[in-house]
Amino acid sequence: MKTATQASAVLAGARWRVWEPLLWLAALAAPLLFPSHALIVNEVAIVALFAVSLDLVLGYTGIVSLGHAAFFGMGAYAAGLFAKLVMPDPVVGLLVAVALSTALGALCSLTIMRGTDLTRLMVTLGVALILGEIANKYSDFTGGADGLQGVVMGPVLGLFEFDLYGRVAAWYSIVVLMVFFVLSRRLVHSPFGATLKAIRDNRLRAMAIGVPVLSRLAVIYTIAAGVAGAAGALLAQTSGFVSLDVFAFDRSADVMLILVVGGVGWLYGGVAGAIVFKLMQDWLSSITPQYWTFWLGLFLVVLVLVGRERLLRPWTWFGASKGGKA
Amino acid sequence: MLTILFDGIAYGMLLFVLAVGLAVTMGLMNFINLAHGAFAMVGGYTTVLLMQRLQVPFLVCLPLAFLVSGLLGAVLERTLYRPMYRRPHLDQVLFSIGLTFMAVAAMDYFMGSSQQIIQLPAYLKGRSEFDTPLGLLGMGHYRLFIIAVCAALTVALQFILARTRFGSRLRAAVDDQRVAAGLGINVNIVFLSTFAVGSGLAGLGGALGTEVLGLDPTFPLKFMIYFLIVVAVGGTSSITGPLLAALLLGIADVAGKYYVPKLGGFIVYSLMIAILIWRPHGLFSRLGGKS
Amino acid sequence: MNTAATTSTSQPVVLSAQGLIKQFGGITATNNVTLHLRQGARHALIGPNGAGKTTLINLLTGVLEPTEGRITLDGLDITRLAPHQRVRRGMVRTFQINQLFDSFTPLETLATVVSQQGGLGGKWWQALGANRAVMERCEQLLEQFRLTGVMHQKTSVLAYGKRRLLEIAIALACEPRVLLLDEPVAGVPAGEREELLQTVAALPADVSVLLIEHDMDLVFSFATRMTVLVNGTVLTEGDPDEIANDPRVKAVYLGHGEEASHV
Amino acid sequence: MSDVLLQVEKLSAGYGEAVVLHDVSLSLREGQTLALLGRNGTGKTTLMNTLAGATRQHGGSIRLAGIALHKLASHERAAAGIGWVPQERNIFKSLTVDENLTAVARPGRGGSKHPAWTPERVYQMFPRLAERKNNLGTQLSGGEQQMLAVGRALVLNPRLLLLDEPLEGLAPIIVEELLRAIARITREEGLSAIIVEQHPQAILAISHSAVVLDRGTVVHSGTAQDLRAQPELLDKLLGVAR
Amino acid sequence: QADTFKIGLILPMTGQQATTGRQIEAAARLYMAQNGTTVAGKKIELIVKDDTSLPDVTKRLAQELVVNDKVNVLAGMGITPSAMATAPIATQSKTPLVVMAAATSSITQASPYIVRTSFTLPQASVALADWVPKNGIKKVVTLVSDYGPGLDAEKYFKERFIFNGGEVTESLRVPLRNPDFAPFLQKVRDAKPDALFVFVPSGAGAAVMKQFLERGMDKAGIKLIGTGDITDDDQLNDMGDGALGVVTSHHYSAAHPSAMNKAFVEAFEKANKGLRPNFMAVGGYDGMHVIYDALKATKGQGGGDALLAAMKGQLFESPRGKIFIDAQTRDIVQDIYLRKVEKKNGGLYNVEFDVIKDVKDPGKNK
Ligand SMILES: Nc1ncnc2c1ncn2[C@@H]1O[C@H](COP(=O)(O)OP(=O)(O)OP(=O)(O)O)[C@@H](O)[C@H]1O
Ligand SMILES: Nc1ncnc2c1ncn2[C@@H]1O[C@H](COP(=O)(O)OP(=O)(O)OP(=O)(O)O)[C@@H](O)[C@H]1O
Ligand SMILES: [Mg+2]
Ligand SMILES: [Mg+2]
Repeated sequence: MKTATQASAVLAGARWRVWEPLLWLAALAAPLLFPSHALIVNEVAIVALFAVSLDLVLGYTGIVSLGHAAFFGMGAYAAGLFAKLVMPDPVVGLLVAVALSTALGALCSLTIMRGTDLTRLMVTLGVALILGEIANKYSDFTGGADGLQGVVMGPVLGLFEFDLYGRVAAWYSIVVLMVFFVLSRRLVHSPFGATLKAIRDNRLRAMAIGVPVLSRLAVIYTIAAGVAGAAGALLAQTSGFVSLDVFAFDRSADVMLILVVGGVGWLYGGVAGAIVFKLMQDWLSSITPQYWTFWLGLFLVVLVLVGRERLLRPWTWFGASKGGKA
Repeated sequence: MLTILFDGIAYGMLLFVLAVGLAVTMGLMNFINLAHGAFAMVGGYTTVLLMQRLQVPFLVCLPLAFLVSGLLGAVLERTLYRPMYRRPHLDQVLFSIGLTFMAVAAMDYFMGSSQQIIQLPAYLKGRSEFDTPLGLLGMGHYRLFIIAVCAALTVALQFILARTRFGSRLRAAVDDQRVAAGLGINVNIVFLSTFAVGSGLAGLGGALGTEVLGLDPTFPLKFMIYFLIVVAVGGTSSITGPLLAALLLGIADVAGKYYVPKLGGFIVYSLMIAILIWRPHGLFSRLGGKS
Repeated sequence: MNTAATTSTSQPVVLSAQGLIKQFGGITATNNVTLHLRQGARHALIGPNGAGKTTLINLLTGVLEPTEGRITLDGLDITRLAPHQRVRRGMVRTFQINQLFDSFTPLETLATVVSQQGGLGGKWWQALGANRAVMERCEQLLEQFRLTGVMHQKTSVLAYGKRRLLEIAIALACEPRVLLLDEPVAGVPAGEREELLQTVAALPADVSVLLIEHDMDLVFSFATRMTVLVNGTVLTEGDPDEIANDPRVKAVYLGHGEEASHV
Repeated sequence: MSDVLLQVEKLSAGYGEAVVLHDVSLSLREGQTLALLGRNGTGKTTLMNTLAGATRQHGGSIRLAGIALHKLASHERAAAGIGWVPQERNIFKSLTVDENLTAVARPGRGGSKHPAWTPERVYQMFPRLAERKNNLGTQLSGGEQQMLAVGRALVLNPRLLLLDEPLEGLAPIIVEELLRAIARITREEGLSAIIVEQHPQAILAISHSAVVLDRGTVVHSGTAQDLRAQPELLDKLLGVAR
Repeated sequence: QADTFKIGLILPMTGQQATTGRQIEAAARLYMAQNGTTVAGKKIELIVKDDTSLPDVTKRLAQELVVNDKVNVLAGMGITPSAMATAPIATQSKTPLVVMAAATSSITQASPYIVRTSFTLPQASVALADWVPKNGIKKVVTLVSDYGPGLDAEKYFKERFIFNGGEVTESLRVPLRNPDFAPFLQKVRDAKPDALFVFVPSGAGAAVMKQFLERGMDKAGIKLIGTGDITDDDQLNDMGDGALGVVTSHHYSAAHPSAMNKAFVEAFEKANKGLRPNFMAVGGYDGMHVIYDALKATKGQGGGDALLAAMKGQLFESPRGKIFIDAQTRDIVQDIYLRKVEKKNGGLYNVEFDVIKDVKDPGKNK
């Protein structure tokens, strides 16, 4: 009896830690505290949401995707076109974008059932590239390579107009990020989430305890697609512009880097990665607009060589480095 | 149309030379080295510098490009790559992308960001045309040269991997370093030489490709997708797989663009997806092995 | 040790394989195998190395698809059923080589299995540890397999013996009606083997067990019925005494008997 | 007639910082077999791995026919004459059975009167493997993997075989055959062997000497016959049941 | 704060468009070095940002420059989508946006605050379409990169060429990222036109040129013509003698025979390790000129609207010749030259041999 309660306490990793609400409060306060950086806050929030979505498939389920931009792009174009052609309300547009990218995710989930990491990587990549080509071809509709123009957004909830400072945009994105984060958090700590991790760790065994592996893969891929679509929609709505590069390989690759920098299989990993990566990129490129990629690359290399944990704990740099190898 | 077929083959073979080193490191060493293109770029720039600054003949530049990239690969293997072998794949991705970023920026710093152009010797420049029963066949001499180099390479690699024990010793070392060493395989040497050869091949590919694909500091990023496609479609367990995959992609790309230019990139990507869904382990992977 | 209800041929057949054939390329690993597992059976499957025992289990559980033949569970044809659906119908197995969730703790592992078993696997809005019944069942399993002490350690760092116990605990957590054990005690220290099998023997009498094992002491103390597989085909079937004295079995498998009980 | 082949003195070794073996000494003559016994987790595997160079050695010396083995890297020890069968078999999973053998094979040493071990000879000993020549390592049954692991050590043409629980997972009849084969090889071809086993009776019968480990140190060392004749001592040394 | 005048220059400084950014930045800095950094009592400050050619980043950077750095003028814009994405910011914040590179015709319509100092593709291609039929070329195949500027080039060349009695037998579009031009060129070869009209982003131009020669198309009697992008001054020297004789139309050549240009080229090469300025550089150089003049005209007092008003209608001498900012369209009006690649002082240059005066952007006539 006692162990049972004790055990459930441990498994209730779902319970919120003290620092978490504080963190989110801080996030919400950020646009006020650093009014001049609201725009980068907005961008970080969008990328963080995108990374959280990738974490659901990559970190929690072990599906390697290099084409996550497919859903991001789908969400972006859906939101952009919806605002342009139907109505300018952001929240409705967001919902429509999420719905459409979820549908796309459901369709694409058929392609990831078979194969190795490498093949999945390529199939997902191919899907994103093909969508990009389609958007390019239907340029009457999407604006093609020049981008989709004339996206004018209405005020959020009919109350808050997007301002030039990007404050409303930042709040809007943070709130959306928070909503999806909380939902994802529930999901990964649930029995459902546990079976996903089980699939990631050992597919054969997961099957042998009765987990319907393929349908689980399809479901989580579809959900993640919806979340990625939300991130794309946020980008389209807060920038009032969509261009073909939302589907680009670089975007899929960047979000993967961001997630891995922050740490996979940990929802805050995506958020942390987005903050670190974006701020570092912004900072470096303002110092040396030409050669910042060098320093960013150096950062990645050092991060891997030293180790994520150890980089954050400088006091372990000396001394413990001996006896590593067996 | 024979000319189109010929062009496709040459293009495919060029892709193969560029990607085969990756097939070796990724397929045989199980190491995801996205910095592969950076070694190719080094080979390309080596050629450009040698030709432009020192007037070294093109044919001499090729082996030198191989050597320089291979040497660089060896040095990096000893210093940076070795601890990475046992890391998770995602860390390898991060690490090698980081290296690529550094290489791109560094190359930009030293060589400038514009396209580099080399002048081929006259004997590689021309083009011969033949009237065949199936129509006119025009063969660019340089493309012919690429095909010859690639064929020679394939035969050599195939020989090394199939006829010598090196291939199986390498795979043994990848499967289980500790036990392989305990059974007398010098794991360090095996890895070092494989990595160096893989990088060298990339360098050779870069040198060969400068003429056709162009060369600028973004080369490693621009062509990363192509390398990955070749390796993924071809499977990573043999040399012939990537070769056939590269040929298929080369021909499909060239022919697709010739006959249905409107469809642009669709052909290659759709073909890739179709193949991978049909044969998820790549076209020509070893049988069996459920994973 | 034959405490389990003796199964007579009067018991209904739960799991049966009819004319199973499995070919790998040119190799026929399973060649026309017909096998009936009766309710409450303590049935052992023995045979030389490479006879096709593991392959047979893989076929029964759906990890491999048979080239030919039929499998029925409770009279229902399950030949083409996905592995997880067979588990839902009560057929559970262990693996010859441990198959564990390395990043989980034993507690998490069992909680996941028990939730999945209890039909909660698709629930995403409540936490894994929130269900009381699930947690109590976990606690009970942990104690039964003496894993309570290590329940918060990551599986990947557990000692081999503990990992083996967890492997079997997982199978039992699935509440099997039919349990297929593939060399469950391999790698378990000699002294602890019997104890482990006792947990299995103590399962409810209506649970049917198929055991693969090369340790003849254990097999003979456990099984009430035995099938001998050789080169993918059934050589013979019978009760332990018949098998032990069958000269053909001695010739291809048991040897001269000295080794059968090297104590 | 037979010289000391292996001389281990005050060997201590372990993993990382942890020291598992303390001051282990033993010696073995050419053409003889040593049974290495001990309860679970007492360091038997660690000792074998240390001889093969796969652990971290902290002190002591290992000499094989006069060669200072402890100074050699792991891969050089195979050349010096060690043939290792690791406890978990560790078949190279992406190589076929045949490649598993050819990848590591070494020519027989000169001067030996007996035919060298080649993949063909291994196939004669385990016909089962010959039938599965082109299977990948992962496509073997558990027992077949065990046979391959033994064969793979033999084609190194070693002077000293290290067999770590070679009988686990093998059918009783193969166990018998393998034990006979080991006895024959050591007797006729002058190979030496160290065998770790859970069932002491089985190997004491074919061994010349025996060493019992407990908590990383040698607690008994003598002839196999003596130990076999004293079941009570065996019980005391190995504890529980056996 | 009050006595600095800030120019936010957003350019692709890394990635595939990096050369564009480098040329423009170098030119802008050269202009400042030559003309001093204090104008009308204000100290000019140039803030360079890298947008990596991602329009959403361009837009964010522009927004940040406007709200944080309080820049007086936005400038740069390497590619069309970047300019398009930034246009609303210019409008909303009433900040003039000087487009120095992006060349799709419609850009200036995206915001009333946009002023362009580069060129438009219709300008260059229409000029060529006028010249070509007069020189014995009747049948042409067009080959353009499949994106905004490419489509502009194709459309305006074709229209005018057909109007002038020519015939466009085929119009090919190649993907923007296209490593091998072989199949397209082979198609051209099979079509046997009198000339091939090409527009590809500079950089890819060299590849087209080489493969054109490799395929022996010059020997088969096909002429290569195009906008100046394919014989970009930046790379012309490396292209080798095969480029000799190629005819292009463009608004700028480093070999433009004017005293001002000579001085410009010399100074530019000196400041940049021998790098030859190309048409991007001149766009940046003139962009700075426009900004400087507007600042002078408003005496450092006016806000965005005043600056904009002062930019409209400017007429001045640029290294490329006389240029004029059309007050109505805010687009550049300039001479378009017909040039032929020739060897001069040991290097290859686009040598101008004909000129069409005062070309307005034909895209605005509709
Ligand atoms: N994927 C595969 N491809 C080819 N052959 C295979 C494959 N899997 C198993 N085999 C072969 O099928 C035969 C039966 O193997 P199985 O694992 O069923 O034997 P087993 O009876 O369990 O033996 P053991 O007692 O040694 O575990 C073996 O000879 C093996 O080599
Ligand atoms: N890789 C390792 N890292 C750290 N400690 C280890 C490692 N492998 C084994 N040990 C520890 O070393 C000690 C001796 O283990 P070893 O495997 O040598 O025992 P053994 O006698 O072979 O046991 P068994 O009969 O179970 O095979 C044990 O306490 C074990 O926990
Ligand atoms: Mg088996
Ligand atoms: Mg052991």
